[in-house]
Amino acid sequence: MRSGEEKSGRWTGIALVLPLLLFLTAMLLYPLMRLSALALHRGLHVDAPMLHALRNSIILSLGVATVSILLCLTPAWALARWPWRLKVALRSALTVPLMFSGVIVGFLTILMLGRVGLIPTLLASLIGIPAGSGAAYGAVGLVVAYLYFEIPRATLALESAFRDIDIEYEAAASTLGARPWSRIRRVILPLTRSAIASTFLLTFSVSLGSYGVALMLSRRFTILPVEIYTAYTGLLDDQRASTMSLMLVAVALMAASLTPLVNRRRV
Amino acid sequence: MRSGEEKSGRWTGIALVLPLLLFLTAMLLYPLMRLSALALHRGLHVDAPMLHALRNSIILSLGVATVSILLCLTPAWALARWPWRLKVALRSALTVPLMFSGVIVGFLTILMLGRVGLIPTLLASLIGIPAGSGAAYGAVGLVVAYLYFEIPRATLALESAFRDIDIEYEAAASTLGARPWSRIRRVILPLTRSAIASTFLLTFSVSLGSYGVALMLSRRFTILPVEIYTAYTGLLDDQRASTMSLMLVAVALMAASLTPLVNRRRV
Amino acid sequence: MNVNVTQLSKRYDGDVVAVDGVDITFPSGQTTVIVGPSGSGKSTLLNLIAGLLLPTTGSIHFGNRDVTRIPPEDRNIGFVFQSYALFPHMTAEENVGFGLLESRLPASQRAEIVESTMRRFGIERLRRRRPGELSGGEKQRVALARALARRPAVLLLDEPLAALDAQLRERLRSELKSIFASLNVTTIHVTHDRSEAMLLGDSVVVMNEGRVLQHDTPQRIYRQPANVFLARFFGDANLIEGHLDATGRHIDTALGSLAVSEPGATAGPVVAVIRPEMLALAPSHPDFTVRVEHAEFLGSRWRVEGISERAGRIIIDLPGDVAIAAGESLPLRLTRDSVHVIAAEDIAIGAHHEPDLTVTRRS
Amino acid sequence: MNVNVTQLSKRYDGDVVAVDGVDITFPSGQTTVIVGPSGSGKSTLLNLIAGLLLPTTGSIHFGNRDVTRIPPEDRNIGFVFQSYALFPHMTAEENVGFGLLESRLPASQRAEIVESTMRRFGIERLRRRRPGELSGGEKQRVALARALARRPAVLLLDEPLAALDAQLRERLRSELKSIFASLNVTTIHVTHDRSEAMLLGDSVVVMNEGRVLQHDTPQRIYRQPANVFLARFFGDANLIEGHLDATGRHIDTALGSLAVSEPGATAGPVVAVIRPEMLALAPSHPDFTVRVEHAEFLGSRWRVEGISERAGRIIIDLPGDVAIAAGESLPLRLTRDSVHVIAAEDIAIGAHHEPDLTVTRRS
Repeated sequence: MRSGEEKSGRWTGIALVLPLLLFLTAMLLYPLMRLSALALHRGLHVDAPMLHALRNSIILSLGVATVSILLCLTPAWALARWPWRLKVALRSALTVPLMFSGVIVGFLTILMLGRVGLIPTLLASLIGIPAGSGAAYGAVGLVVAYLYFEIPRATLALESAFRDIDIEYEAAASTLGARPWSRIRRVILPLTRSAIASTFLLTFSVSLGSYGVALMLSRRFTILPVEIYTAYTGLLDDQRASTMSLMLVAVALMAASLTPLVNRRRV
Repeated sequence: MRSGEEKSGRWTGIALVLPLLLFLTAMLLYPLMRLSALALHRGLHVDAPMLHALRNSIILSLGVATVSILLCLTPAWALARWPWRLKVALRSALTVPLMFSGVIVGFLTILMLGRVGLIPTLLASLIGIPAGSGAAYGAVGLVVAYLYFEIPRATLALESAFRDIDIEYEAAASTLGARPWSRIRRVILPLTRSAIASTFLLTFSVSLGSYGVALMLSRRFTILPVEIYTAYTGLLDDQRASTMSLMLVAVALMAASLTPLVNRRRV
Repeated sequence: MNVNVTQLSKRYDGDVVAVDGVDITFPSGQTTVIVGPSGSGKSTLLNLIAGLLLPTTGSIHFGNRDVTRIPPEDRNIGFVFQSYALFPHMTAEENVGFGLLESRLPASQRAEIVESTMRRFGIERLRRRRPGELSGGEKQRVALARALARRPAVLLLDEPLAALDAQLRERLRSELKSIFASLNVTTIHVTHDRSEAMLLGDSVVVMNEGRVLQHDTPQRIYRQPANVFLARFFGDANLIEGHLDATGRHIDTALGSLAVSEPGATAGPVVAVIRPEMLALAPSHPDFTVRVEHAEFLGSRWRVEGISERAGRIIIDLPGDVAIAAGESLPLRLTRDSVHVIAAEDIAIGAHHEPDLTVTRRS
Repeated sequence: MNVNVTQLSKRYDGDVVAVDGVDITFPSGQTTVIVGPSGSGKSTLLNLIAGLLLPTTGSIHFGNRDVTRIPPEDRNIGFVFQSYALFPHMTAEENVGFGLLESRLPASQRAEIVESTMRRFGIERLRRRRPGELSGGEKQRVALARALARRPAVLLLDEPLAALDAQLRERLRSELKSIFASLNVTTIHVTHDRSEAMLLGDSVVVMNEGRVLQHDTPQRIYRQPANVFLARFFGDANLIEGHLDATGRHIDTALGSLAVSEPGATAGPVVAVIRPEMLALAPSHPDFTVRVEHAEFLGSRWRVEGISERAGRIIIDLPGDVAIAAGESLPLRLTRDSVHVIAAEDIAIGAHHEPDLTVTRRS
């Protein structure tokens, strides 16, 4: 802090940040209180379909997060370490799916897995039966659709974490006799552990909240955000919608509160 | 690149990135071709409501991006420059709205601006008429709802850009006689110009694609993603949905292609 | 214009005292070098003088003007940062001209000043280059030109040579020396490098732990260090314990009775400062003999570490054209008639101060 | 175990030749310092020897074993990085023990080796500390201990002192010297600092632009530099043009006729290398006189730049205890009976090589 304004600085700073604080209060605290009031005003009511949707949401998000991490670790590593020009193009291409609207992602998924989609058509011509037909509308379709935007997100996040690790650590390990697998296990993974965990939480949270895609696809696999939408717009049941919203907020907040924990362990 | 694997490295690297390339092909190229085929198979058909929705989408996104940048510049600057512990808490709080599901954001907006929302109720008790009642369901509601997740996003992106600027540039400018406004104009803004432009494009793209929130709110203000959803699920009109999807993809790709241009100018 | 700092202190959050009640007068038009180990408060002091930090207590005067609470932009200073902090979005020319933008000079006159300043530093060829396209030495010249283009009353430099490699540093050091000589600006230069301090300073301020230990000419600090810290900080020194006699003119040491160069201290235990170059080979009439432990060839000279039976470990500099090997016996004499002594009360200062060697001592 | 590199070249993409057909034998158990300006290819050469880079052509042998294509983990080396590259997620102890994990030693024996290595470097107190909690000097010791714990056949160091500040660097330099002396390991040390090279090397390899200019003892390189680049690189030198006579024993120069220390070169134009410390004050019988332009006090000595009417600019080192001022006239004599000369064909090498001063020359 070298700007000749140390003394007055703190108050100027607070004044500048004040709009942000007001925004957070108005948009975060007040509506959450209203939400709680709505959910509780005739006593908290939680039924089996709600819990079922909650369970589905968590399973789906955990699954998507796990699969994304597993699929993206090595490509991210390769992207971070090899000095190609191609890399820049690839990185730009990855940002494209992130920019697409959920409605388009849903649509693209249906084109892949829907009744006349690529995969069922291919399978039909290969093994004679239209296997997977309609898969777009169940859990499989959801996972594929979510991977559509989670894979680019996870790859970009992991790549930036890997890039932050000085390549000299690997060089040092190899001069100390460590073979490639041992370098990965003893040096690279420990150094990126917290980045991997953060990426997992990020992927999980995004999947948990997504509902635009699900709204187009999920007919057999109920998840919480879609149920909230249905409760509010279809059944006009405010209390039911509020209760499920609080459940979703609670899970999201839990995931959010894990993030700093994970980062603190970083050395 | 110091890992003793230079020669074989390139091919190993390509092999590792291959899954990513396949993913991009399968999920990006093929469905986009299908989309085009669907849109064109009975001849391209664009009507006035489509163009209206497109115009609305672009106006909304530009507006939201502009307002976000204007509102977030100073708080982001303050956050980046002042060394408080509070800052960390504030930064965490900002990530929370980003993690919420669109359906919850929509719900919270209704609680703020809806028929019995905070603002209309306040206005009613202050000036006697329930002004702004129902605002949640028009353009104003959409802007507020979008700001809900765009303000945190823009603040975090700008803050990280501001943090990357060495504070010594400001100190140098002040020892050279530049007063605060001159420092901002001649040093800070030129150095952050590309970061501001990137943030604008990011905010624009996210707003353009969002439809979960709009689906809950936008009854009087038609935007493209919602129209696509309606066309596909309500009217079961594939061609109409495909045509509008292509329009949306085109705008998103245009925004995406501007990003590297903006970044290249960075010194 | 003199620069005066009076009882200046800077206390950071958490009660770290970086600068602790410092009084210094920086003489008008001269170069004063502030030198000290890292953490001695020298950079903090410079930032206080620049106005980039505000002091906790004390005052700063430029001539008669109290600038203690004046922001940097109104102090009329030039500041050269260690990182140079050249604006990356501007060409070398625009950087040099930056300080003139706030002046009310017409553009043509500004361009003229930029042109002549750049010519003076031999960088007119770099006019259109951006900082990213400049080498370390070129950046340094542009930074100096930028700081001086607006003819500041005070020039402040914060380790401007530290970012360069050894050879370039030596060359630019001499260049800085002649630049300072040609300027008539009160210059304050901060460094951790003692040879840089001796070379560049008309006078040198030695700081440690936020305080000023000595402010004097380089020659005086080298020849008559005020305490053990200073004796060790400016070059190596053999510190020979002795006893000052009642006349204050002679000391008894393990190397015999030695004359004192500045008589008059109180009788009692003192320490004589014998620099390595004050000893020479004396095959015929040696004062004492050492056995060579290490001999390091430094080109122009040998740095020899020997053991004297009477006085313990002794460091000696000998000419580089002789042959010296570990184990041999060297007959030595003192080449001076008298030695500088450090009085009893100043021995303690710095006697046990060996930063970063705490570990070896503990083991 | 000798290390041999034969016709070793490294060409990067875009045809940058970093190392250009180098042949060196690094003698078993000795310390060889590779020194050169930045961009001379010295670090690339070290990385090639470590196996962190693969050569474009040529071969590397450790003893009789061809290791040219062997990965670093199978070369049995120890490498100390400039940044130290200590693993930030491990304690000092775990860092030191890292190289033993792949060995088949039982855990207890590994712990013993770690313990004794740490004790040897005086860092057993730091056992549980992480790299973030260590000072620069401590990190350097941990990095050395880590490299040496597995008893490598070859120890490679890449500017291990460059990241430290001047004082600490000097102290650790002497420490490294005694560590190298106590090891019986073939050691290759890379630096850009010529005094570090002279101090630490049993022999010194001077590189420039990817090639080896001279490989010799420090004394020989200082006293008998093979060309002008080397004469200037190792300390300052007055290069006096002269004409070698037919006997090959005397040269005619502007300072008179001088004897040649190694007779036998071909008659014709040569350059005599006269180091600043080879000149001394001679009030009674001066060989020549200079007028003082600059006089810089360096503590133990004065560095004087003078102008001789006959020979132009002359640099002289004089004792620090006299008083010298610009403008005065100094009577000087040469303190050696004979001088080293550089033959005609070697004058050109480096004669116009002044990195980073291109700008001043152009202007």
